[in-house]
Amino acid sequence: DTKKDFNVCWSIYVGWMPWGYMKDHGIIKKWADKYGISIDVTQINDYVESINQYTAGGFDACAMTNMDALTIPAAGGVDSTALIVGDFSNGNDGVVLKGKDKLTDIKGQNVNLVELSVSHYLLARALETVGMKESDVTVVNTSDADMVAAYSTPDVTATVTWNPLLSTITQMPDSHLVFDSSKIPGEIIDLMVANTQTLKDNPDFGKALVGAWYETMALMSDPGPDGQAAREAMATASGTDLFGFESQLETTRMFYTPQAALGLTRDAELKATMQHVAEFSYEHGLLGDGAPNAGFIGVETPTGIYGSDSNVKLRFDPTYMQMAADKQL
Amino acid sequence: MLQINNLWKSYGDQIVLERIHTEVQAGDFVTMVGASGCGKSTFLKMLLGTEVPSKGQILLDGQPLAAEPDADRGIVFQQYSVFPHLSVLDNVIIACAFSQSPWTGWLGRTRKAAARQAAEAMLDKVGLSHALQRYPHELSGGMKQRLAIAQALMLKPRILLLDEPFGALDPGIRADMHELVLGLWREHQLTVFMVTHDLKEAFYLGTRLWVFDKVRHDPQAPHRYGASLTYDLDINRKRGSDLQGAALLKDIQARTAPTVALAG
Amino acid sequence: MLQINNLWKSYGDQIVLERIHTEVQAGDFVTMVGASGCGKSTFLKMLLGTEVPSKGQILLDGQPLAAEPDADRGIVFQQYSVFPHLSVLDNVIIACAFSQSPWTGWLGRTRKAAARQAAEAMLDKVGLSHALQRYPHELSGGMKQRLAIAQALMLKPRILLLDEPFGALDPGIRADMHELVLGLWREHQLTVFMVTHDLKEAFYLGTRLWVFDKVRHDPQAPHRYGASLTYDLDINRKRGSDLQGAALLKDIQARTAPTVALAG
Amino acid sequence: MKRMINLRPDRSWRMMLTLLPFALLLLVYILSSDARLALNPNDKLLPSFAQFASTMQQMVFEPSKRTGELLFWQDTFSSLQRLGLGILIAATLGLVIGLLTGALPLVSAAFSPLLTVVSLIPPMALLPILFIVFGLGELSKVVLIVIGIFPFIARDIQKRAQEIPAEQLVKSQTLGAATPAILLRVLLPQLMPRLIDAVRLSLGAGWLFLIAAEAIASTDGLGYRIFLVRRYLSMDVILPYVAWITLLAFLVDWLLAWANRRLYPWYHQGGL
Amino acid sequence: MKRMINLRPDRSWRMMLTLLPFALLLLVYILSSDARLALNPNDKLLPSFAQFASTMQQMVFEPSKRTGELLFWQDTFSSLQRLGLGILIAATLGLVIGLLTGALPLVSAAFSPLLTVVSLIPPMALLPILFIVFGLGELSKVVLIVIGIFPFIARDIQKRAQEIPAEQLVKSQTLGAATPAILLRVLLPQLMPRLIDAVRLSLGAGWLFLIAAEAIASTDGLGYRIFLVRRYLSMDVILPYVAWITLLAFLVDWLLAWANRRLYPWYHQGGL
Ligand SMILES: Nc1ncnc2c1ncn2[C@@H]1O[C@H](COP(=O)(O)OP(=O)(O)OP(=O)(O)O)[C@@H](O)[C@H]1O
Ligand SMILES: Nc1ncnc2c1ncn2[C@@H]1O[C@H](COP(=O)(O)OP(=O)(O)OP(=O)(O)O)[C@@H](O)[C@H]1O
Ligand SMILES: [Mg+2]
Ligand SMILES: [Mg+2]
Repeated sequence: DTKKDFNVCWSIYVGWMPWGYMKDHGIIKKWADKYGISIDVTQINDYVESINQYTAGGFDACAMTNMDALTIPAAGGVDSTALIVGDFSNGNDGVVLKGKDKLTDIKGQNVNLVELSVSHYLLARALETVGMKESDVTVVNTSDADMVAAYSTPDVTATVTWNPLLSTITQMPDSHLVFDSSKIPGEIIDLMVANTQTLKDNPDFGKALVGAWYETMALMSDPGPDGQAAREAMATASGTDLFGFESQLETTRMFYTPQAALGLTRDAELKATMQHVAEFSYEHGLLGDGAPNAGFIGVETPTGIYGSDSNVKLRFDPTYMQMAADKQL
Repeated sequence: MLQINNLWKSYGDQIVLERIHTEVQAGDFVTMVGASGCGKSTFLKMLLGTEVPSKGQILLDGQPLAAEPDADRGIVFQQYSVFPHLSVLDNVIIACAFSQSPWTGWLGRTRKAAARQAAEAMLDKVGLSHALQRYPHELSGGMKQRLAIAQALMLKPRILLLDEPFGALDPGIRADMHELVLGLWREHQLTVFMVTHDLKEAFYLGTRLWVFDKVRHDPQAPHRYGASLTYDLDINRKRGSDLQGAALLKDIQARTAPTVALAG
Repeated sequence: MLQINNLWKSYGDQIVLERIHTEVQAGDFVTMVGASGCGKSTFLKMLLGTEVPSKGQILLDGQPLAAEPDADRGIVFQQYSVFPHLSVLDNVIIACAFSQSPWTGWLGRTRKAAARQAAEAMLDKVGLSHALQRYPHELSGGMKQRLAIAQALMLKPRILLLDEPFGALDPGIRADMHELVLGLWREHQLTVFMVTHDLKEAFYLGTRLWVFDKVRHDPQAPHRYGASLTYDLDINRKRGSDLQGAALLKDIQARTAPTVALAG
Repeated sequence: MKRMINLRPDRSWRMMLTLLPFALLLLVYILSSDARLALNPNDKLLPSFAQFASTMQQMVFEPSKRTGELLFWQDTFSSLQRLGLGILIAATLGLVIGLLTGALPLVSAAFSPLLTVVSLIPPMALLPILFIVFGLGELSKVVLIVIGIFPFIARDIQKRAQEIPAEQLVKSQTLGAATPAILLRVLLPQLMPRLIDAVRLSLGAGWLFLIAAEAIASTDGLGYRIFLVRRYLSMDVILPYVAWITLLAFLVDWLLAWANRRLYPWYHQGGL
Repeated sequence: MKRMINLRPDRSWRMMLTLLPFALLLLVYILSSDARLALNPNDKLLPSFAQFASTMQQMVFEPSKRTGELLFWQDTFSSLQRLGLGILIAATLGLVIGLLTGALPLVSAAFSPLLTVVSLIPPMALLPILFIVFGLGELSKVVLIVIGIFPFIARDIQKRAQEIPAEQLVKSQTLGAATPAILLRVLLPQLMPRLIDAVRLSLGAGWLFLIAAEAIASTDGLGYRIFLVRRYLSMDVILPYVAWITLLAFLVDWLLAWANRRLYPWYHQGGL
């Protein structure tokens, strides 16, 4: 059924700061007005809570990573569409050891990270590269809000986290970044995910979001004073300054143009990435008790479906980004 | 006016009162004495309607007594009788307010003014007109009891129940209160029931003196039998002068000791 | 034994007691009466050491009195005198424990056994030997006061201070307590100071009766002047028989009314 | 020498003794901070007082570039508004429920056990459901505070209502009052000062829930700011904010105590 | 017809009335859950009772694949251990501080104001400093509980100590006791039942801080599990866990109340 009023939520993270900027500077309103709808953009500080709210039906779209999109809404039976592929982490997530500088030194240590998050996934992928398994370390669940403070205690010797926590931590004495997401490029993807049914019934909603996003992207990538002002606003909103924000941007592969985003979406690698993610999630019981195998939940990509095609719950849909590329919005 | 037929009261298997038969005429001043715990307060509570007889009846003008307190029966307790959050004047005005609008307790302007006048008159009578704006915590024990009496008399209840109203007062003040109560009793032609531990007081104030005591005893199971009315004396209003024989008095004292004794 | 020289006590600019001169011999039984708020308790507190005189001195055997309570001076209050968390027996044993090991209050086995015997003997004297294991909340008011007295007498203090010890008791029980206190006073040759509101009691018990009252008055500023000792009567031990003239008694009553009166 | 238990400091001694531990704490802080900063001048955990001053100077006096607001005052205002609203609602709800369950045996039979169970549920654990039901706007923050503290207030008021001597209820009935009049004119006014006491006792929890709520969904507020800068370990913001919260909590508590004494003198001077 | 205020339900009515609101809540839950599951059979927010049963069956009876433990019991055990230790320490600390500040004017002058200020600081906001001082292990969780509740207990005990009639202290001195003996033999034993009451009042906060502590850094515990599975909205774990926590809280409270009545009969039957 069609409707006029939509709710979108996001949480503070370098790749999603444009959503706050769009709201503050009326860009989202401009695009919503253009399609005769209204879109309310809400900032939620607790990332997991924002996804839970989306999954429970409180929001029509929400910013999240590919892994969380699979394990929370999709596994919860909410058919979701990755409307915008915003960026992937290219060093924004990393494994840090205190006093040691090789990844293999992690063996036998306690590793503090947000359990079952992309950090956990990154750790699993990192251990794979040196032939270790998760059972070689002990994972200690640590809330992201307390990660920096926790790391500054002698108890914590290894951690996996993301920016801006990561850069704060690596600046501390004797800290070594031994693995980061740039070694698995394109696997940790930041998305704007929308409810598939809502999107199908209200294509204008998708068009307005995508239109607003790429207008902001153009502004953000502008090297001139306008772009700098925009980036500075985003920096303060995330609690840092322009310098800090730009150093975070350096480790983020932003897709400033729809063409770039379409490149990743249409690459056959995406399907392989989602397979990795699904297998990791299955091993950790994130797909639910009822899941008989990693492919229980189907993931549709432009190059084919991974897993069960009768239970597709997560779709990478390039349609709207293509419209932006074609300047049809 | 009041008729009490074969009244019993027990809590669980403890029998407190048994086989009480009596009648009370309008205008009687009944004083009640008895050992501590023998059931005097319980008897008052049944008259008041906060306790229900286990057996038997209390009839008021031939009708069973209402099973909850109402404006027919006023009460003054030994303590806690007044509202601590209201000034002396408001403590009395609220009596009018409750009786005139039972649901909200609010009075309009005019009715409030009338109530205020009536309250001031009553407080004058009990000698509190100099303390209208004080709160109960600023009053002495005797003043508090006078206030409680003023409150209770505001509605001119047919029956006034007093449960050791002067037990907490100094002897001097107690004497003043005796005169006050006797005066009001005469003026408003009340029927009064008063519990006291002071036999002298009981003789001095009452027109009838009731003594509660156990007639039957079972040393193995003291709770098997309850107290009953063992004496019901008509007291000559020329008080004190002709007490009914020293022997009787001694007898009563012995039975109710150690809690009742001629003060001093 | 005790010498009191020009004693004054004031709180802020309120003068409570002024110009008190007197001497007390060992073995005196001093009863003290006076209007409420005139400073009787304050005087006791200075004897006890919990309040300090503003001017003047109290000398015990020629030495200034210790400025805090000690085992020389026992006290019985109107209320709160006993320890609610200890049984009757332990309430008395602890008196020995405190006096024998002031720092920890613990006794070894042998000393404890001795203390227990002494405590039982004392409790027998005050008539509590049937209630050794009960807690204070299981005692009546009279029993509690007897316990408090037993506690205070355990250490044989030279001076015993009693602040309205029987104010909360029924008249019958009060009479028993009088006999008890007089007995103990004679036996242990105590020096007793006792505050009471009951003149008859004061005459009956005391060898000396002190009346506290203001000699000077300033109606504009009642706090300007404090009370002093207005009467210091030697009372013939053949009590009651030869009260010192009805006129004097009336005078005392008038001055101290309404809070002091011959009970009844 | 008097017994320790009898020693009372006079006015100036008391002042000295009061300030002593605060001065000591301050000293310990300064020493630790200096030691850490000597090792690592960029250390963020224990900033120097100069750093506090310059950071707070910015937040208190300079409009934010992003919103043009004075952040510190904006945060304070938002938080106090939420806390005030939450406490007001919790107090009202607690008073009504406490009064009814305390005074009416029928209502008590139906709702007291439920109230006991509700008071034992840790509200934090039910956050997702709370947010789904009440949304993520201002409402849900206020609701978290309300849910966090109203059961405590309601149970306290219930107990207090039951403590009011039954004699007063009987007396009211002998004066002709019906149930509503007794509730409104006898019980309610006597429960008001007790309500203020209950609110004072629950203020600490109120602040806790406020901070928790602001950490989850909010764009301003004292708790939000602390949450936001926590990821950069900006103790130069966190510590002054904590001190400010403590001061505010102290002031609110003091104000309530003062109002209670002023409004209900009969309650404090011995009650009955 | 009697006044509402005088109506008392008899035994069976009371039972009915007590169960009624619980039954209603259950019904509302079942209906909402059914409605959501009809729309989306994979919905996780309000699982059916069958789902609860199968999930809890697994956690209670089947060893976890990863650690080989019975997760539910492991969580319960760890949490109770932390809570117990935290409360024990907080109670001891609160008792000592409350006793000393309550009984000795000198100590009170020095530490009461500090205690007031400490009790107003929201502990969550100071986590970073706590970590530095106490590390991240079990200790810091216990410390968070202690810091969260001991000021409340200490202030309560302080007030209670001051409420003990001065007459008892004077009496002890006339019996020859020095300060330590008065503290140990007169005040301390009388404060014990009051301490249990204070602990009961602070248990709710204790659970709150326990859950918060376990959310920060932990590998087991009831709070840990709730926060972990919140990541994928497993209400089929969260809701039974919340119910279990509520039940445990109820049991602990009841046990303390019972012990208090048994151990200190003189305290309950009117005290002095
Ligand atoms: N609600 C009750 N439940 C059980 N027993 C009760 C109840 N109320 C009173 N009793 C018992 O009934 C007996 C009579 O009590 P009541 O208060 O009437 O005595 P009383 O004559 O007024 O004594 P006192 O002179 O001490 O006031 C006592 O043994 C008391 O324990
Ligand atoms: N600590 C205090 N601070 C200020 N004033 C006090 C203090 N203690 C007593 N007073 C005042 O001193 C006066 C005497 O009090 P005190 O208690 O000695 O009287 P009292 O003779 O024992 O009276 P009562 O017969 O009522 O016991 C009173 O006016 C009282 O208000
Ligand atoms: Mg009675
Ligand atoms: Mg006195």
